[in-house]
Amino acid sequence: MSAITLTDIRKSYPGGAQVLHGVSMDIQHGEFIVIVGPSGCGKSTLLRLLAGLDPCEQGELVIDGKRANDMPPQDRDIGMIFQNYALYPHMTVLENIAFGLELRKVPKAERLARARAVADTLQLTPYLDRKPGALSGGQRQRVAMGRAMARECSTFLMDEPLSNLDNALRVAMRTEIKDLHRQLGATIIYVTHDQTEALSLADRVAVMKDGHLQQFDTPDVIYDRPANRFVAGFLGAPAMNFVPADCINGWAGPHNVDVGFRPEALTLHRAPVSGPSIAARVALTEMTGATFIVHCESEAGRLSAVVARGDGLPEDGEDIWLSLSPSQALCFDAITGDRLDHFNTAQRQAGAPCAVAPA
Amino acid sequence: MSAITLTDIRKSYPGGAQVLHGVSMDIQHGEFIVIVGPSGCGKSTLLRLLAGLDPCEQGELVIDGKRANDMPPQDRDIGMIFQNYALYPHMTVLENIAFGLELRKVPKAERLARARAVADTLQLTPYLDRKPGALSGGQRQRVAMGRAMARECSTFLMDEPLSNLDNALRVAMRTEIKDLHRQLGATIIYVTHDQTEALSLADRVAVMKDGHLQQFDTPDVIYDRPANRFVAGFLGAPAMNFVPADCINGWAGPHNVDVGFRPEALTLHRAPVSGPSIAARVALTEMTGATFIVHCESEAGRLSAVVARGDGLPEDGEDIWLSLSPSQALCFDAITGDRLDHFNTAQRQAGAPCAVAPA
Amino acid sequence: MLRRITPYLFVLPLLAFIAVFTYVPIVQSVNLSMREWDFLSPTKPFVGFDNYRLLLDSREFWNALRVTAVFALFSVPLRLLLALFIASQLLRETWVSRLMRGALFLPAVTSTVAIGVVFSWVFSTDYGMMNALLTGLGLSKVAWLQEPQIALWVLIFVNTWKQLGYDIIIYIAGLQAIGTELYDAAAVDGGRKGHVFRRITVPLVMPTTYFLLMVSVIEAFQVFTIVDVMTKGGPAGATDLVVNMLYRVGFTLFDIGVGSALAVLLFILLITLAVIKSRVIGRKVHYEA
Amino acid sequence: MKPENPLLACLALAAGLLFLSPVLYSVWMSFQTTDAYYTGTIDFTLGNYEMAIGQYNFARYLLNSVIVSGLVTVIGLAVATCAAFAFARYTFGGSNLLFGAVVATLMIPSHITLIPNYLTLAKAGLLDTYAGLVLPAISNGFAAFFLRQYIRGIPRALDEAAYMDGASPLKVLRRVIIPLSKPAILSMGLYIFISEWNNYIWPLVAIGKEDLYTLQIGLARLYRVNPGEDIINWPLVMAASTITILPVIVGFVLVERHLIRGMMMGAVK
Amino acid sequence: DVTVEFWHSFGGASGEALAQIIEKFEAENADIKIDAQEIGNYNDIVTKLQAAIPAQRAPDAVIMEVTRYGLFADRGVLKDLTPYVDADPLKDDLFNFAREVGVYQGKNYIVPFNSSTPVLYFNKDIFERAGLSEDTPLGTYEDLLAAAQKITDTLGDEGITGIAAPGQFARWGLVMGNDSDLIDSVSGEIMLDAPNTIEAYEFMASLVHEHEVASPDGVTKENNGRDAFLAGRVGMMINSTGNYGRASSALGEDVAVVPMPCNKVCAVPIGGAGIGILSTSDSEVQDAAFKFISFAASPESNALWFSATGYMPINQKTAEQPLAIEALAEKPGIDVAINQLDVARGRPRPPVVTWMRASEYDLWQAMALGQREVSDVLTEFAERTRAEAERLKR
Ligand SMILES: Nc1ncnc2c1ncn2[C@@H]1O[C@H](COP(=O)(O)OP(=O)(O)OP(=O)(O)O)[C@@H](O)[C@H]1O
Ligand SMILES: Nc1ncnc2c1ncn2[C@@H]1O[C@H](COP(=O)(O)OP(=O)(O)OP(=O)(O)O)[C@@H](O)[C@H]1O
Ligand SMILES: [Mg+2]
Ligand SMILES: [Mg+2]
Repeated sequence: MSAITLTDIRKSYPGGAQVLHGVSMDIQHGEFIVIVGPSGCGKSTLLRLLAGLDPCEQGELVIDGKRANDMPPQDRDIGMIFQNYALYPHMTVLENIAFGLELRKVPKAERLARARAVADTLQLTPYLDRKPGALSGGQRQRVAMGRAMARECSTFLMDEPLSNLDNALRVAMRTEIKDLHRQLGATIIYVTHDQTEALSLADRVAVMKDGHLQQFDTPDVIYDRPANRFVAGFLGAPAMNFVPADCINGWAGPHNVDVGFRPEALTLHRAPVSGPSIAARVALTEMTGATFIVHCESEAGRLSAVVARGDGLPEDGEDIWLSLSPSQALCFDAITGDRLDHFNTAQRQAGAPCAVAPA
Repeated sequence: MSAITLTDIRKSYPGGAQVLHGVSMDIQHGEFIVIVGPSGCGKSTLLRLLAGLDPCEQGELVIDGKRANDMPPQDRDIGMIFQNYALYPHMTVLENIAFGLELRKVPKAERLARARAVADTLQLTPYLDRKPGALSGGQRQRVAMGRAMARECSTFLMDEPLSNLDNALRVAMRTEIKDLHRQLGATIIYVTHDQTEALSLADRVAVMKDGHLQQFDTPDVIYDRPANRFVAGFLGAPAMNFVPADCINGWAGPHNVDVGFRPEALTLHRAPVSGPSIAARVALTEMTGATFIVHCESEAGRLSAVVARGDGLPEDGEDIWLSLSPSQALCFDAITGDRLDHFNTAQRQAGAPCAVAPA
Repeated sequence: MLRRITPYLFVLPLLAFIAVFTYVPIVQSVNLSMREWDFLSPTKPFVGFDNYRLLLDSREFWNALRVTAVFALFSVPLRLLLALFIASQLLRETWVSRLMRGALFLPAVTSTVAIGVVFSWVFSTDYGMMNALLTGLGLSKVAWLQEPQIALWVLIFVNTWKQLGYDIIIYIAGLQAIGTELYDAAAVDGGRKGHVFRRITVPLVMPTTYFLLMVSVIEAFQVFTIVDVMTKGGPAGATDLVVNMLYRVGFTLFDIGVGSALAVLLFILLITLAVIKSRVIGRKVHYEA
Repeated sequence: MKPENPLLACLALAAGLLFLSPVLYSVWMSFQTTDAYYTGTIDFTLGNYEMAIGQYNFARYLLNSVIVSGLVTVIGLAVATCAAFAFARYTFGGSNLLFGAVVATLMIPSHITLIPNYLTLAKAGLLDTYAGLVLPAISNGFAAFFLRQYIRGIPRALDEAAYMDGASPLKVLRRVIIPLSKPAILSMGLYIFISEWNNYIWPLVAIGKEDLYTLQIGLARLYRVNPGEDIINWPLVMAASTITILPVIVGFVLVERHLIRGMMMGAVK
Repeated sequence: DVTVEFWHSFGGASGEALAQIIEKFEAENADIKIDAQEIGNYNDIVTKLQAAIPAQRAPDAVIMEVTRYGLFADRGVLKDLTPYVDADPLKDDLFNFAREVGVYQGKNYIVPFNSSTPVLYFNKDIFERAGLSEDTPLGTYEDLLAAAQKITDTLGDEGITGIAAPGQFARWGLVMGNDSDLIDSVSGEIMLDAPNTIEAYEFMASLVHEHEVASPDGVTKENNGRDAFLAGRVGMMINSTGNYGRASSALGEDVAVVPMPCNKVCAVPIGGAGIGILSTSDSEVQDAAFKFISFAASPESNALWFSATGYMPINQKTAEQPLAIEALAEKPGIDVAINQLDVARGRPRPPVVTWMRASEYDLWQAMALGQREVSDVLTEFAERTRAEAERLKR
């Protein structure tokens, strides 16, 4: 039995436009689902429907086999970690963690014991008597997590739990969440707008845009076989380059399509090369640590390429040629933006350019 | 003549602890300086001293050859972009941009013309009559920039101008700022806690920690030859790994030091290898797009390695061996954390492990 | 189901009170205003709009309206301007400014009757502090509360003295909410004090001003205690504010019909004022930070 | 806190004293004997206080004021907090209209309802009772309006977190909203208390029994003695007025910090 | 046991005297308790009583000023006491004026308790210092003005003024002395705009605003004028004889009392108040209340009251009481009011008087402070009073 099943969920805010346009998903027990999408696409709204914080009026929501459209949040076995933690500022860390148990009438001794145990796992023991105001961002994040964990529910909803942290802490917390998931075996539904988080954490990723579910699949599939231009462009940093097929010299694939290739798939040359390539001029080179991003202007618009450090870097303003391996290219319908082929990895590795799939 | 010279600047807030502990810097005309450091290290404080918003009581601040410790902000030829934009909410975009000129008594016709021109450059023309409340994050950011640009000052201070934007917009704005710097030829001092921004934008990067300047040099030097463990660990994502030399099998370099190597410098093997290597067990593998991060547990603590996609990935829990090329390793004093050698790139490429420099 | 009615349960007690003690009475007032009654007679004959006609024809009513308008027109801006000025001087968290805030706020929390009594003494012609000061300076006495041209100003003064502290505190709150960053931005942009005050402070503190304007206009129409204690509407009706007249007609002359008619007219006036205010000013106030 | 420019500080202090001089002088006056006051000499006594409390029953008035203001404050806060919570957190059928009705009471002077309320309470037999003083005073939308503004500033996520933790709406109100609105509730409480403490016109009409006089009525009557009675005993009046002012000042000093903070957070959107 | 709730207006020394009377009464009548409450001044009592009617919280007995009980009698609020009075031997002992004062439209509604007339007080010390002899004639308006001017001229620098602005009772007295009235006591005709009334008001107003011999302080607050006199800052004051006790304790030997001036005729209004019984009370309580009324008007009680306050005796036998004899002997001037009784008149008491008296203050202020022409004010006021009287009759 699925943990959560959403069928054609729609949602409009009173007086606002429609936010969700028929979202359907089927989530298994113990899965780690990440929902991504640009700001305002309805991620939080979806989470709030799952939590029962907003009424679910259209479509059907089934939790553990029971219709849950009208179930109040108290009655769902769901813990939630809010985007901004939502810690109770007037309670200590211990009280924050134990509050959910108190509300569920767990006897005092037991709830304190459980809260302490959870705090211990999260290495929060030294801060038990502090109020949230006296904690650092990372510690707060862990309290929020502890509050949900103490309740030992079967499902956790997490709304951009790492968005307020700086990069270092973010990487560390990511690992911790993954560990946690493994320990608890709970279902986790995790919202973010950061594609790195999405790809690294998820069992399956749901990509949303403007209230429509674009694709719902494993990170590999999402990254390698995006359903459309939007998914392809949204995941990956720097973003995928899109070029009309006709702008590529030596292109052997289909015409009248947009060809997409990731910045890592481009190779820089100081002179014209054989095979598919694009002539461009270097606009700007950015060092980002281990790699450089080379931004170029070409007939087909701005392109970016990723170059490893140490390789000879072109000067700004220099004319260069970018070659691309057809096996790493994806073709998209120039009008609808849908990806046009569904050939398998074996074919790609054999070097075939993206071919229009038979209709 | 330098644009700005700071000599042994110290600062304490009344009643608070000391925030800046003697910062000295010398900034050239037209340079793009990025100040990085963890939250609370004094970056904004330093910027406020430069702007004249807080009094500069100890040390000496020289701007364009003139002592400026007590110069009020109005008299410094400095524009500032505040962390949260600080747009005037009751004024339209046009008024916001023109307000600085109004304060400086530029005649109305002229200031409107200038504001329009600036808005045009920033592609803000369609929004001239909107109030900031009706703009998106990116547009606000540009208004803040326009407000500074309209004044055509010789120096700009920018306090985390991109911290509120999402990833896509951030990358786009980064490019725009770089372009802008090139066009105006102004001196820019830019604060951030994002190392990618720091490395990609800066002519020189100043790394701060707890009110001390750790290192002030070009991005390449900062990245390749960090002055100490803090600088090495702060820049680069995922962060550099640090391991006591004695934990590395086959280590030919100095002992009793900490060896640091970036995740990209590690190579994964399924079997023991010759040369410097560390035995580890895979804890977690994260996909981040084009690459994987493999987190491992070893005797020496947690390590992370970056592996390209397509390479055979180890399973979680598998035992592996991480080899590292000594030429990419850095040695740090185990106690002070200072980097111990200053050998040149040629030596490194020749494959010599980091050797203790003669005392 | 329970979820649906929860909010109603929460607002019910307050709404019940408001209905019983504010809205039903307004309806009753309308009814009483068309009757003739003195509390003593067993009947309340219906007289239509006679009471309104009587009021609108009377010198007293127009006098009260005029006096109230003068009171509001001068006391409200005086209060707000003074309060904004003083508040902007007391923004910093120093002990002096905290002490000053306390001193200024004290009258606001002090009994109005006590203030009326004390100021009756302060402005009393023969024994008062004011005149003692004046004669001390070699000037002649002023009949503060007996001179019709002066008495209203004395009341405006006393009322301002009492309410100023409240306005100041609210303004301090509003000013602090503006935050320092906009001032920093203006400083970097080269702003001088006066210009920044006019172009940044005044417009940004508008929501506060609007709030205070609303509160203080209402208050100006409610001033009664000070009048009752200090002048009783005198001399010669010079301080006969509408509410004072209402009390006099209703509870000393017991002309319930006319008193109710006056209440109804006052109600209509205030609602009209409120609507005008929100039309004229309200619009300019709502911008997001 | 910063050290001040001493000159400025002195000036400010002087201005503050001048501002408060009427009150200060009246307190000083309350310690003078009547004879000394009228003859312009100086002679201190506590007799005026004794007289006010003993002969003029101000102790009783004080008690009445405390009871009435206390009840109005407690009940008013309870009722207003509940309503404020609902208006801040729910959208329900008619919520805008109802909230409008609440806000409109801000614009309706209580004097307009004076006569009908008097008649209503007379009919209910509640004149000359504490209830008659307390009940109409609770019909005030200001507290609900003020608290709603404040509660709206409390992140909604906190309530939602509590719901997720299993709380009922009443629990959320009690365990989350009320503790977090403490400064606003406290300052509103003081505000209500002071307003009621100073309430004058209503007790003036609603109370006939001397037993139930509040301080304000007692003071006003002491000041407006009968024609054909003693001359105004200013020191006595000032002693009574000091008794009237004092508890409020003490209360103010106690909650000053909360008050100023609360006002600041709540009043302006 | 019955309890009689009794509203009155006496505080201070008068209050104590009343308390003594009540104490004695309760000692004599163990089964009756008098719950006496000091409500405020006469105006306050009228107000409170009127407000109390719809609330059904009126007392059982109440002190009512002699011109303002008509409204309540008219509306049936007060019980007709005629049967009680007729059955009580007391009625033969009362002075004529005292019997008449409680009668409205042929029925007896109140029995007087404290009666007074206005008298003219002056401060001998101030007179002496101003160069006026104690025998300065004070019989006419001119006399008053001359004396007041003399005082103001000579002692003005010390902050001393000639005369206190007349209060409403004094104003009524001065109008009567000018051979007019506010409302004719017999016909009930409104005489506010009679030429003699206007003349009287013109004179009174001129004291304040033209000649400036009276401080305007007393215009807006009648007590201020009296207080200033008691404090020795005013030379003369016209006020109720009920102030006698207070005046002599404040000024001692310096106070002198003389009859009211007789500008055109000699006539003074009778003021004071009597006790009425509410028609809503139980008859048992009403009986007890009348017992108290009767006791309060007895020679013993009346003598105690007279000597303590200076209010006139109402009982012909009062003068024989030892307390009264003592007072008459030792307190010079306390008899002035009694001696004026020949020219004293009860005033009319139709319902409109209540309204008229409540409205007159404001107009007096307008005239005394020079806001409006006296004749205009009074003409208009007379009109409105007539209209109001019409309305009240309905
Ligand atoms: N209470 C509301 N009333 C009306 N519209 C709303 C409300 N809450 C959200 N919306 C709108 O619904 C859309 C989806 O909002 P939602 O919060 O789900 O976005 P999101 O995907 O979580 O975005 P973000 O990444 O910025 O958090 C937005 O366009 C938003 O403006
Ligand atoms: N007004 C102040 N009074 C007292 N201490 C202050 C004040 N402003 C800042 N500080 C302290 O000074 C230190 C440096 O603050 P600063 O704002 O310069 O940090 P920052 O490097 O800009 O951090 P962030 O990246 O979080 O913006 C912090 O520890 C902060 O707590
Ligand atoms: Mg969201
Ligand atoms: Mg900062």
